[in-house]
Amino acid sequence: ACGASNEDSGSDSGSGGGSDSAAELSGSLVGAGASSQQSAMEAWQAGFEGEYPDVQFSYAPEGSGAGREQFINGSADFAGSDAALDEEELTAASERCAGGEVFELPNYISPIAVAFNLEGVDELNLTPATIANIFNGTITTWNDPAIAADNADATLPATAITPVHRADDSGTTENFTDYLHQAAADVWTAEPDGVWPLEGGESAQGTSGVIEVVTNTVGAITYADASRAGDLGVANVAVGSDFVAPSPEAAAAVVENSPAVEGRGEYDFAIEVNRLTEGTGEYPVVLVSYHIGCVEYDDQEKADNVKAFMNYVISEDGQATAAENAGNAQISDTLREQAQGAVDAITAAG
Amino acid sequence: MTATKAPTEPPAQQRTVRRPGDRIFSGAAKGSGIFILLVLAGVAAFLISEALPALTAPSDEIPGGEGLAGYVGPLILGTLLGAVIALIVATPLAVAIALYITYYAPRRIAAPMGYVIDLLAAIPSVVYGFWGLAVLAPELVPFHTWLADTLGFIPFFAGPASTSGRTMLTVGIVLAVMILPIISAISREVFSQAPALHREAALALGATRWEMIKMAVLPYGKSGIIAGAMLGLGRALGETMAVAIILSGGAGATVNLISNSNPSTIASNIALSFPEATGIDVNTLIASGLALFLITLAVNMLARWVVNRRADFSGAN
Amino acid sequence: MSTETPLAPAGAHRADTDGPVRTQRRLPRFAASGLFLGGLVVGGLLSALTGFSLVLAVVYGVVLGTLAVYLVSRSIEGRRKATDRLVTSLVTTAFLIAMVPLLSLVYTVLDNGLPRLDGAFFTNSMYRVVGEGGGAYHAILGTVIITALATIISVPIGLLTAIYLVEYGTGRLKKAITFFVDVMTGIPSIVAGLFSFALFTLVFGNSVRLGVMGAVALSVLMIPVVVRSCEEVLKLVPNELREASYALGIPKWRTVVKVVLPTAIAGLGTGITLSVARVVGETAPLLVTVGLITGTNLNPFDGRMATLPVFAYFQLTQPGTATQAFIDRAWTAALVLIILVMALNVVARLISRFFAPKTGR
Amino acid sequence: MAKRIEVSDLNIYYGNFLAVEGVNVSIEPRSITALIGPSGCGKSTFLRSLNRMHEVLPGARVEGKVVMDGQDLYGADVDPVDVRRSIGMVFQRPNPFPTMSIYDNVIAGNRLNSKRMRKAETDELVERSLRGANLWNEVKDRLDRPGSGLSGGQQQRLCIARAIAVEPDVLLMDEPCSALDPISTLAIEDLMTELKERFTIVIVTHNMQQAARVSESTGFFNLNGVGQPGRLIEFNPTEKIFSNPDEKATEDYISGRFG
Amino acid sequence: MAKRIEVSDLNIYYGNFLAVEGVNVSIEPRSITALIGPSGCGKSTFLRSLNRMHEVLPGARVEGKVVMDGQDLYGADVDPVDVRRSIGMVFQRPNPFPTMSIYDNVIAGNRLNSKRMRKAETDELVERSLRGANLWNEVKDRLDRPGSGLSGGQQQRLCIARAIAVEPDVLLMDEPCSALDPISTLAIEDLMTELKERFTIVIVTHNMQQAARVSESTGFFNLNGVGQPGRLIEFNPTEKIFSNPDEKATEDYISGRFG
Ligand SMILES: Nc1ncnc2c1ncn2[C@@H]1O[C@H](COP(=O)(O)OP(=O)(O)OP(=O)(O)O)[C@@H](O)[C@H]1O
Ligand SMILES: Nc1ncnc2c1ncn2[C@@H]1O[C@H](COP(=O)(O)OP(=O)(O)OP(=O)(O)O)[C@@H](O)[C@H]1O
Ligand SMILES: [Mg+2]
Ligand SMILES: [Mg+2]
Ligand SMILES: O=P([O-])([O-])[O-]
Repeated sequence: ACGASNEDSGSDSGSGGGSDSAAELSGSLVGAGASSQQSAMEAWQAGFEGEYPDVQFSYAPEGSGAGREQFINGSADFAGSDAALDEEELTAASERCAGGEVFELPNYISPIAVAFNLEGVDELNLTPATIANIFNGTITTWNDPAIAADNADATLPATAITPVHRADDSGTTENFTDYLHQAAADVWTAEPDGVWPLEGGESAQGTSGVIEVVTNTVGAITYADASRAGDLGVANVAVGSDFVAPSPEAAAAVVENSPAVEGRGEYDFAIEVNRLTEGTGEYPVVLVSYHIGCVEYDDQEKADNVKAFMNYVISEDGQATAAENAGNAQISDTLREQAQGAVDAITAAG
Repeated sequence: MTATKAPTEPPAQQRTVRRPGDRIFSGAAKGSGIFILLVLAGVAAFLISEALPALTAPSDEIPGGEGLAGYVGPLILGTLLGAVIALIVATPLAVAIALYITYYAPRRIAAPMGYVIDLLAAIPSVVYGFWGLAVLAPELVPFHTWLADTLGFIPFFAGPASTSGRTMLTVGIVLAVMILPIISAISREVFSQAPALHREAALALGATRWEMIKMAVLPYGKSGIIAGAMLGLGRALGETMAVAIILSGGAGATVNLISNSNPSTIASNIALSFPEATGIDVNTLIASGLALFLITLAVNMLARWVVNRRADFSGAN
Repeated sequence: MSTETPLAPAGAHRADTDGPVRTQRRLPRFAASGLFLGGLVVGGLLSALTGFSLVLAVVYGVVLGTLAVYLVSRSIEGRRKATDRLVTSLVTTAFLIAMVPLLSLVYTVLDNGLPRLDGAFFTNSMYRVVGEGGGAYHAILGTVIITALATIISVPIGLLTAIYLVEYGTGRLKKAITFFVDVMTGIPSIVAGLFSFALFTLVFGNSVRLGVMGAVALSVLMIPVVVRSCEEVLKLVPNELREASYALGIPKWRTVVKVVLPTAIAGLGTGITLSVARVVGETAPLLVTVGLITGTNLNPFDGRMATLPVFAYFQLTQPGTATQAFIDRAWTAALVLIILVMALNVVARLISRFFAPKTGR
Repeated sequence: MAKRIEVSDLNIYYGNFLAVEGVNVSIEPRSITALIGPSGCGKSTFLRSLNRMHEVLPGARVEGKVVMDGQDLYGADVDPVDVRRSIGMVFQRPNPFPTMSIYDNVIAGNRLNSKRMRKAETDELVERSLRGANLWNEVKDRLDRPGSGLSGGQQQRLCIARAIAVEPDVLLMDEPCSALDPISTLAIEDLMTELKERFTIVIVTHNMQQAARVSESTGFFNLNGVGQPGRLIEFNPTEKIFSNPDEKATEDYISGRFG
Repeated sequence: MAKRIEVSDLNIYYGNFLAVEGVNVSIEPRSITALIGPSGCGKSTFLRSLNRMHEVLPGARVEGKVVMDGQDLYGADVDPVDVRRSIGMVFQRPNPFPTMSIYDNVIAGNRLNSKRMRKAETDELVERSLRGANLWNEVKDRLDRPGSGLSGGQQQRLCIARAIAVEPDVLLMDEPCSALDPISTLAIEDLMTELKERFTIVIVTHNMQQAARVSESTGFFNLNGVGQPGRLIEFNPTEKIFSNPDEKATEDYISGRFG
């Protein structure tokens, strides 16, 4: 009687899209972690709740670190994380999973755009070194020869460059600095880190924060999830001899061709993104966000719920809805097959 | 004359018979007070126990690699800068507003005016954050440039002026707006209670309205103003979301208020870093929270000292 | 003084003349406003010289206008009158200055919040909503429940403590409580949230996220505000009334309940409203204790809940590709939050008007 | 139910300041006792110690005995609330409860002690008390209006009505007429004369005519100098005080007769 | 520089309530004028209208003229602040500024007018005013203590000291002695007699002996009933009022002669 009007009707129509097993699932499913995949998660959640209306689903986008921690200490059933578990975490996670294995599925892939606000300029070609020099403050005006060299057609004003970075600890920053660290090693010496490694400069909270600042500040430039760049200008990044624009396809392509991390479990598909790729149509500034969970849960209900959710996430339907809402790249069939194996393996102990 | 007697004679109150109702009620009142102390002790215990690992950790394990002082120092500076700007801007404004509403505004519009100002307190800090980011900061960019050009010789305005306006100065102003209703509501309350007896005494001596206020209203309301300012300062020191959203922080210690590199504040830094923090990072953040706690303690001691200095002359009774 | 001097002719007085009521020169009725306007106009022109900007025009104008009034009044009416006019002008200006951010905020919130202020916003939750549509039904109820719970915890404790401080407190304990309540006002909201989180984790273990945790966190923030504002108000109740009551053979506790509290009720109402307003928009502590869900959960003792500030925060900071829909929802949530507090204010005001001391004089 | 009050060796303190010293006096039941003396000599302080209102002030305390009909009011087992209920008080400054109507002010003493009374009974009590205070005619049409809307004199009479409504044994009055006009004063004086048939009344007054007019006994307080404690210099039948006082100081004070 | 005050057709309102109606009177310079009458008849209200303190209350206003030495105090070009500076006032309830020391209370009014006064000058002024109010000896050792620490009577004398310190032309006193003991009252009455050599004094009093003792002229206010406006029934030399009043009402009021 006290429910929202959409919730009552939700459970009615929900059975329409669901399978026969839908009615069997109940209880709760708690996820926590990366905020980067929040938009996609919304779509997955909606779809999942449509199929399994009796499952109490929640996902707290409190950050990857928080997600991993909550997964490890048991307050979350699965984590969303922009980074794979490190060794230490892996041990702890395995303990949490009754000594069993952990799955890590790269289910959310999204290109990071280098976005800027410059009147009359919608597109720029930038090399990794130029990007690094802009963000470390070496290049201070837009008409700098280093930029002009790659952009013969553009009319570059003498406007000062205001580089804007994330103020919070973020997976986007980690992936972006990892890219700079690898692709522009001689200019960018700082280690990859979720916290912006340089002192000073303009900073803002969250993806929407940096976008907001750049939108309001002429001459500003930042890095952000490509789907959120909106009206801002977006740079093409040098890959080999080409300049590649950020696109879901280009992002998915680079992930598919990246090597797996060595020495992980059977269902642990942590990858090492190939930032130095020279492949055509591959965009190396990409963020990969994982879903992390146990292969074996203590509790049958949990196992069923996680399994059902992951099934939906990697399904074509799930990937398509997410892409529509979040603008991310859909996983390739290869990745899906890989993931399906893991999802099928999820069971309850005993 | 009583010096010899007083110690042997127990105070009258101790012999006093008290009825059950009184005992229960005063017990409940006292219990509540003690409960508050316990809560505070709980918070302090929580802060100290969680901060301890960071306090004892070697300095290269603390984020930034320069030790706890190196990490927390700039944050303390940022916190104080923002809060002090807020207090300096807000207190005179709030007192003026309270005076305007109680003694200047036409009576019919005074009450709605007070109400409208109270509304400012109702706006959640997230909204302040986005207003500050989207509306105020861009508006203040020219002001920043002007400050850098004309007052650049003062270290506070050394510049270079921020191009986005998301500076400590802007944060201070937003915080001022946030604490304005707190200070003005309490000031208003005490101003309006300034006894007519004393106001009329002043007027009858031929005081103008302002002189009447100086003689009979402000002294009476002083402790109220200070109480309000302290509440406001508490809020400004601890404000989290608005600062996190507006401030372009993360720089080291600088008193430059108008550049795009600003020290962060303790509270906003906790909010920004906590979700992704693990291990010693968490302890470090909580240690910074402990520092904030100690600052509040110091500020309050100072305020109390100021208020008590002339307690004999306070308006009460 | 012993000789009766004839009235000084108009304008011939000196500021320090002793004597009868001086028919001293006064500025005509509208002269002050006229001068001020004049200053505004000159200020506008001045700013036009340096490239017109509205802000500069107003700044120059106000400064010049105030100066004009002060100087003219000073030369004609004397120092004291001029000071009085100066203060009047300053106080009024301060008030108007304070209105600027208020209007800007209100305009911003209305401008951005009105588009989604529709029926669906109040009847729908975000359950299974992707992209556009949805509402904040769940968050509105969540905020109401958690804030009400925090109020139920804070007001009795805070009010009783204020009563203790004003009516009973003596010696060290009173000093300690007064002091530490002030300290408590400085607890940053995020720390309050973490404290509540740690407390419940201690009792219930790790995974717990409850509405009541948020209420406890908010109470930590709210109690000192309640204590301080109630204390100030109770102190203002004249001792005469307490004595009158004692002299009727009324026990102290009844005196407090039946005489002191009713006399102060208007102020208490304002104080409590202020304290509710102080916490109702808190985001950070709810973020770590209550979290956010898309569906409706009305039980603060079971699981996560949605609240308006957190809802607004996530809508603003984590929008999907249909960005505008998220931003609209966020601002509307903020607008609803403000409306909620306004409604609260109105209720408090009605209550206090109903109970307030009736002063016929 | 008038009561005799015996005061012996009473010292009254404000913190460490001895305000009144060594009072010994016996106040007769069914009589009016007047206390006179210069300002600051401790009349109010002494009066307030009789119903233990004194100890309401922080740090205030007394030494000595106040015995009413054999019971020491400051005894260990005596509740000050009960003392005050049977020894009522009217103050120098009128202090009606601002939150209450005139009607509620009058019955405050009864109602706040949560005595249940039928409507008719309270109506009757209110009318009787207000008539007693000579206020009935002025307020009978606005009993539901706030008491603070009255003029000073009216407010004081309201306070008197409120005090007599609880029907105490003893009534203490601290300059109750200093804010009253002659007609009201006369009414109050008549009322006192009427009330003393049943009650013991102690009144502080600066008005020596009033003391002479209404009281049977008069006490003269004085103090030697600022910072010195006040003392009861003389306590005698009013007639004697005003015609042939024992003490020189009393005579000096009275003979500057006016007021 | 005492001043003559001519009041013509003065109606005084509180909002829509006509409190005092149709007062016509001429108050002589260098004299003491007493106003008597029952409580609530508008004495205070009338008195407050003479120095425009009345209009301080919200909604309060007057109709008619109050002319002091040819100048209409309610004229369009007259600043009420100036009116109050030259027509001082002492209130019924003592109201020293609680945040100021005794010393500062006395010179509060003077501080307003002249920013700079030499220390010796103010010291002299403070002593003179406090002596005038018969308070000097009691407070001379604690001039730097808050005025609120004094007893009621002392506080009132402090207020009188404060009012006379600014040396106004006219002094309005609203029952200034109702909180004073006889010695202080005597001192104040003496002071008034002294001050009237230079000042015009108007005093509201319930004490008819006081009126008879100190005043040259007496005005009798009365009202027909509650809710009716008060009126000035009779204004005559004090001797005449107290021996052979023109009006029956005055005689009735006076003949209930007492204190
Ligand atoms: N609350 C108080 N704290 C400290 N001292 C006080 C207090 N009240 C009165 N006194 C002091 O006690 C002494 C007696 O005061 P009290 O008010 O009893 O005098 P009084 O005879 O009633 O004077 P008055 O006629 O002016 O009312 C005075 O010296 C006064 O200053
Ligand atoms: N502030 C006020 N608002 C409305 N009515 C008032 C106000 N003050 C006084 N009155 C009314 O005006 C009338 C005259 O009151 P005023 O105080 O002048 O009488 P008074 O003669 O001074 O009486 P008292 O001798 O008791 O002081 C009374 O009916 C009173 O109720
Ligand atoms: Mg007294
Ligand atoms: Mg009066
Ligand atoms: O997904 P983020 O960690 O970059 O917010």
